[in-house]
Amino acid sequence: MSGFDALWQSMGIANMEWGQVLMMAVGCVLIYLAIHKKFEPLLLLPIGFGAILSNIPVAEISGPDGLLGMIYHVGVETGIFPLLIFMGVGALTDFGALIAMPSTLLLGAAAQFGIFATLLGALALNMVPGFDFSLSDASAIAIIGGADGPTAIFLASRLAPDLLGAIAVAAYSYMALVPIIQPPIMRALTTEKERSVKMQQLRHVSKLEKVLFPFTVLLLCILFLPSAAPLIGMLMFGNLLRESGVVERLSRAAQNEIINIVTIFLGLAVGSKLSAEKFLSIETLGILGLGALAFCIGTATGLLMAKIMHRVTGGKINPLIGAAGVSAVPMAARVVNKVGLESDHHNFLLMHAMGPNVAGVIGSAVAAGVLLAVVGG
Amino acid sequence: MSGFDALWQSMGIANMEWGQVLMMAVGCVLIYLAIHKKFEPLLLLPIGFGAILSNIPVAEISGPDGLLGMIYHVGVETGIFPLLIFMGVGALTDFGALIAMPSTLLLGAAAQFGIFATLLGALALNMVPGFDFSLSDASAIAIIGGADGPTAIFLASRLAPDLLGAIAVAAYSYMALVPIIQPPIMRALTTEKERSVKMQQLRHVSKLEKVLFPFTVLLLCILFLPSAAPLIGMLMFGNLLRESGVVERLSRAAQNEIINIVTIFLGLAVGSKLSAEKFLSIETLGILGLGALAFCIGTATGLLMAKIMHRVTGGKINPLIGAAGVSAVPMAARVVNKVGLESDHHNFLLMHAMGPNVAGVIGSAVAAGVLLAVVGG
Amino acid sequence: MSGFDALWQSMGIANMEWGQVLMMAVGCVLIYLAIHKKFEPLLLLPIGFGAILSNIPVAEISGPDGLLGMIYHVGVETGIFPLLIFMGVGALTDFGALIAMPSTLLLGAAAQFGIFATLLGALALNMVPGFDFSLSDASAIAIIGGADGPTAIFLASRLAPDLLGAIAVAAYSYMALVPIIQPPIMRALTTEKERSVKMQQLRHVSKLEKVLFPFTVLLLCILFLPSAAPLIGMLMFGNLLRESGVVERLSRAAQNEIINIVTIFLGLAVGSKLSAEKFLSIETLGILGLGALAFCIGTATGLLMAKIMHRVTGGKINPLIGAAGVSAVPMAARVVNKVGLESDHHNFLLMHAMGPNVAGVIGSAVAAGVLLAVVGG
Amino acid sequence: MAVSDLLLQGVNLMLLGMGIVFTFLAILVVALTGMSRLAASLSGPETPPTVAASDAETDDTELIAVISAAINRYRSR
Amino acid sequence: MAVSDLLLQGVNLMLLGMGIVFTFLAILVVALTGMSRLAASLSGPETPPTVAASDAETDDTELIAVISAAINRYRSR
Amino acid sequence: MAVSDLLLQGVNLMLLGMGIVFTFLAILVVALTGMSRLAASLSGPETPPTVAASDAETDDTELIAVISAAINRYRSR
Ligand code: NA
Ligand code: NA
Ligand code: NA
Repeated sequence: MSGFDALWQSMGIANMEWGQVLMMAVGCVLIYLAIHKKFEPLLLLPIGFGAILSNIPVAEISGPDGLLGMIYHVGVETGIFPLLIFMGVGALTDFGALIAMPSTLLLGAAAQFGIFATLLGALALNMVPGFDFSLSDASAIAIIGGADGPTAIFLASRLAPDLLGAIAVAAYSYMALVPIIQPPIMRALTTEKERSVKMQQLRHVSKLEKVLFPFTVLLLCILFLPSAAPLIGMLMFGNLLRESGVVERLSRAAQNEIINIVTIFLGLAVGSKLSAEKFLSIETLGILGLGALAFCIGTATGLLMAKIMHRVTGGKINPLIGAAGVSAVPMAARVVNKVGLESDHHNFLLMHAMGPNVAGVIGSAVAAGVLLAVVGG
Repeated sequence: MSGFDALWQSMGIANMEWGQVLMMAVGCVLIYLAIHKKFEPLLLLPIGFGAILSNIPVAEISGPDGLLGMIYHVGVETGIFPLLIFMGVGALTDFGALIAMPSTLLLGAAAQFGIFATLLGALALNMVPGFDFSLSDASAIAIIGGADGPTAIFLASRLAPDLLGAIAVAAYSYMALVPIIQPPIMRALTTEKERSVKMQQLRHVSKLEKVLFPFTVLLLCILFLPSAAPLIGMLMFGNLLRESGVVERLSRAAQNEIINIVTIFLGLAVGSKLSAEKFLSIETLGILGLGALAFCIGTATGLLMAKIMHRVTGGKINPLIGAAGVSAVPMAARVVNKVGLESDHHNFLLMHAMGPNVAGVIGSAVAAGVLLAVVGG
Repeated sequence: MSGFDALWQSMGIANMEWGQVLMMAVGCVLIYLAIHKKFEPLLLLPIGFGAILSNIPVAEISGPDGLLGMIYHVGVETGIFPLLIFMGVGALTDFGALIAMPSTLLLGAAAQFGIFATLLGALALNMVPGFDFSLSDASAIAIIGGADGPTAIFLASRLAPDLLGAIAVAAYSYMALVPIIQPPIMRALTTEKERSVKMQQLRHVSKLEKVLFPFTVLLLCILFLPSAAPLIGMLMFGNLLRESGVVERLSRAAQNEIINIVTIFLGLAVGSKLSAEKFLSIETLGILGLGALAFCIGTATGLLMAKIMHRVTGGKINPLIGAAGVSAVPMAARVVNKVGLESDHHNFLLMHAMGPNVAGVIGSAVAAGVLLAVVGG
Repeated sequence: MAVSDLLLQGVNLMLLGMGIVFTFLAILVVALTGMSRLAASLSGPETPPTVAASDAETDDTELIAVISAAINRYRSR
Repeated sequence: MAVSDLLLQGVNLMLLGMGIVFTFLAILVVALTGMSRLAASLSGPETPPTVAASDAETDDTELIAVISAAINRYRSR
Repeated sequence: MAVSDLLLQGVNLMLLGMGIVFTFLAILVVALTGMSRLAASLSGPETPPTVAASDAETDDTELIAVISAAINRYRSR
């Protein structure tokens, strides 16, 4: 009876390949980390589930006619999903701490050195047999050091779609690992005395400043780096929805409905890129290693710049806040606060760390713009 | 003056066909049932309105450039809408009762006999002149017996798009009619004594079990029936969003925003398939008759299986809960509860009926997978 | 080093054109009006920001692969976004005042004379050198007089996509200016005694009437003007979701999630049509002038019809409510109330003005249908 | 096309358009009046459902009143 | 295709289909039972998380109870 | 392309990239400082709107305080 035969041929166990089994295991690990360790669950849980679904034999869920394949095509290939997430991030972010203390932008800038050092590292890895990263690949990998998920996905979808799965997983994993990666570096590069520095309370920021802020950032972006305009434009649009005070409905939609819906779809779509042939390669190991490197270097250069500012300002800046420059909002700022409290139980650095923290978001979007302009042009 | 002439030619009364008038009347009846009789209003109201809109002469709203035509093309032809609904159903469903008493899955299995008996019935109808159902058509019709709207729409969109309108209308109508269709069958097939059986309280189900549940179901689906993976995968993804406890935002989005928005569009799109030439045919009558048959048979086989379990367990199972195996969540479980209360005013069977009820959802998704694998392959 | 050169070439200042700078300034003005003057901020803020984004040199955000270009293509070219907004407007609108006093429909009809007078005005402008409006262009411009944003965008996207940006900006700007444009005309055309007329309290409207209302309107639309069926159909569908009382979930989705999300995207997409070559032309000045004319004429003819009704009914109608016939819901009704209170501090006309106000929405949708049928056919 | 031709077309369209808009809405006046009568005759005394509906509304306003009152009481302490 | 052929196919499909549905769900019964045992052994005593969860639920019901009580009190004045 | 060539490109890109990131954000420091001054001069004393804004916030916190207090009172009975 041909029905039986067709059915057996249509079963998963008859078609399962080793790589698929392994990738499903990877998906399960991501979900485990998301649920049990609370590693960026909003993204890693859908990514992990997407990895499982897309590796089911026969079903072709990540194929061109499969659900995840179609979602990827519509939302990630076009760049729409990361941009909408950026709009939501803008609507959720209060840039007040940055406006009150614009000099913290320099910390956000310094921390982006993690990106460019990693770029060099990725290219140097080509000397190891088995690695063959182009300049595009290396740029997409480097952006992991930006510690900003949607930026990484946006850039990877443009410069190295094949590596997108590994890059997104690395970016979100290390963002979740910030509380483990950063403190040792912070303690190693700062003295107890530096860590105990109390900072002056931030000045009040007026509503008008908050409304003018998105325009100021966007203006510079337009003048000097239009390749970053989609990212920074949507970030600032979301922030204007928030700060304008006249479009409460739209601000809520950007902060909730849109970002939640898009997060589900973005996660599933990224997961659909976790196929065995793309992910189970030596290159993924390289990407994971480089990603860790990127975070460490970014943290270190952020701290070093903060130490310089500490000197220049005659000790007004607590160097710890430099570590928040990698972005990973708001995790990195919380880590700064926690490490600061270890040295002085009454020293709350959270608000001061929010400045470099959100500066890091702008910094990595700028870095992404540079990479797009030079490499993607 | 040509304007006048063009205008007259563009008027509805100048172009109205009988079939369109009748189909608009069908739409009005569906809306009447939805509003006045509360027949599955969430779907039947948009379906009915879609039927009216798509039968307006000249306007071509269900044409390739019309609103409903585009929505159908994007959301139903691709299968995306039913799958998103399934995700939402998963996020809304507590499978605790099933986990506490897995044996009720057998009731969900038995009730699917309604599907396959109807398949045979549809093929047998070909002996009546005027009917010409292919194996695909018969399979799509049979799934009405699954008593699960999105599954029916998903399968029909794949196997028999021409019959989709009639199948969806039949599926949702009979789901609404469950409180009328089922009780007589339940009373006929059970004795007063059986109906009075009190069941043991369900054991407590731990959070870990609820988290592992989606993976268990998905694993079996992957191994044995990957053709059901899109349906079961999205159902289990939604359920994991719910039970993981770490992605409250996404769970809410799946349970509210996404399912509500998609329901509006799905209903309108299904309604756009209610055209006179497709719907006003003898085949629709056949489909409606077969659908009723499917529900009756499914109810009966569910009850019979429950009677077997009643015997095997030495009377611990109240056979009424077998009727809930057809799914139609949560209506069928409520009917069980109500009929049970007729025999004993203190016998609340609702929770016990929820087990077979949600088992029926899985059961009909499995049946859909079989039909897709064998017929749609 | 070619990197530097490529980078300079990729900078905004190296590629900026005058027209783009001016259009960004226009965008800023729109945002200023939205935030500071509260001019229809829900639309004008996204439109203004869209104008800025789409005029950024190099970035091509409104190009076929840019975010705004894709949103425009999917949502505005197809007509989907305005229709979904109409569904939301229907779900947000209580037509009770109109049902209680159907004769106010005549006020909504009279006020549409603003549309057709403007049509003639636009054609007459062709006598001025530099203007070259086709009948399609003139029709799309004329609909500004309908004082209804989504209707204007829908019609313009069908009849004159090149003018869409200017038409949408004019429509929403004048809707925001209603409190400034209308009162002088209202005072000029009515006597103090007329303005002091107290109207009888509106009768109670039953739930059944509210449910039958959408069908009544849709029926006439089907019979006589199917070209208006998409607009009126979606408006009435939204209203039925609201009034049916059985689909609370869907009604909420139409009133909130869908309309909010679509408004953001619609605004950005409309803004993407504000390019220098299209907007910075003498034709835009003409459109702005004609739009103001349209509002004034519509207000005047609404008032005059109300004066006739005042006479015919023996003074029962306060002629002021005729001004609300232009729609611009609910702004125009509030203006009527305010001007009425100037003459008599205890005369609240708000509810009586809501009748002609919502009648104006139906009236302009009907006018749009006529224009589509005759011009767009 | 000459402007005069266009204007002629425009005048035609204006007459036609206003004619249709007026006719349409005038018929709608009649139709709505009929609809209201039909509704009244269908629901007969009809008070019960209405009362139920307004009951629900009262509840709503009452809830708001309760909350406002609670807040005011709290503040006035 | 002749109706009899179709019917034969249908019977085959019915047997196959019910067979698979039953087998699948029967295996699932076994799998779920195993899963529950696994869960029980993994979490050991496991009471604490459950308690926490039900705590949260209690809070929720309590909140509703508080609000209802507040409203009732207000009304009964 | 030889790895050494790639690395050379990489070094160039690194210098260029960090240069631009730093320059961009340094200009932004200046621009934001200027923007804040502009804002201060535009709004003059500027206290009134701020007060209004914080008023709204107070209301919000007050509401939460009211509700918490109500719940506490209810529980403590
Ligand atoms: Na960053
Ligand atoms: Na079922
Ligand atoms: Na109007």
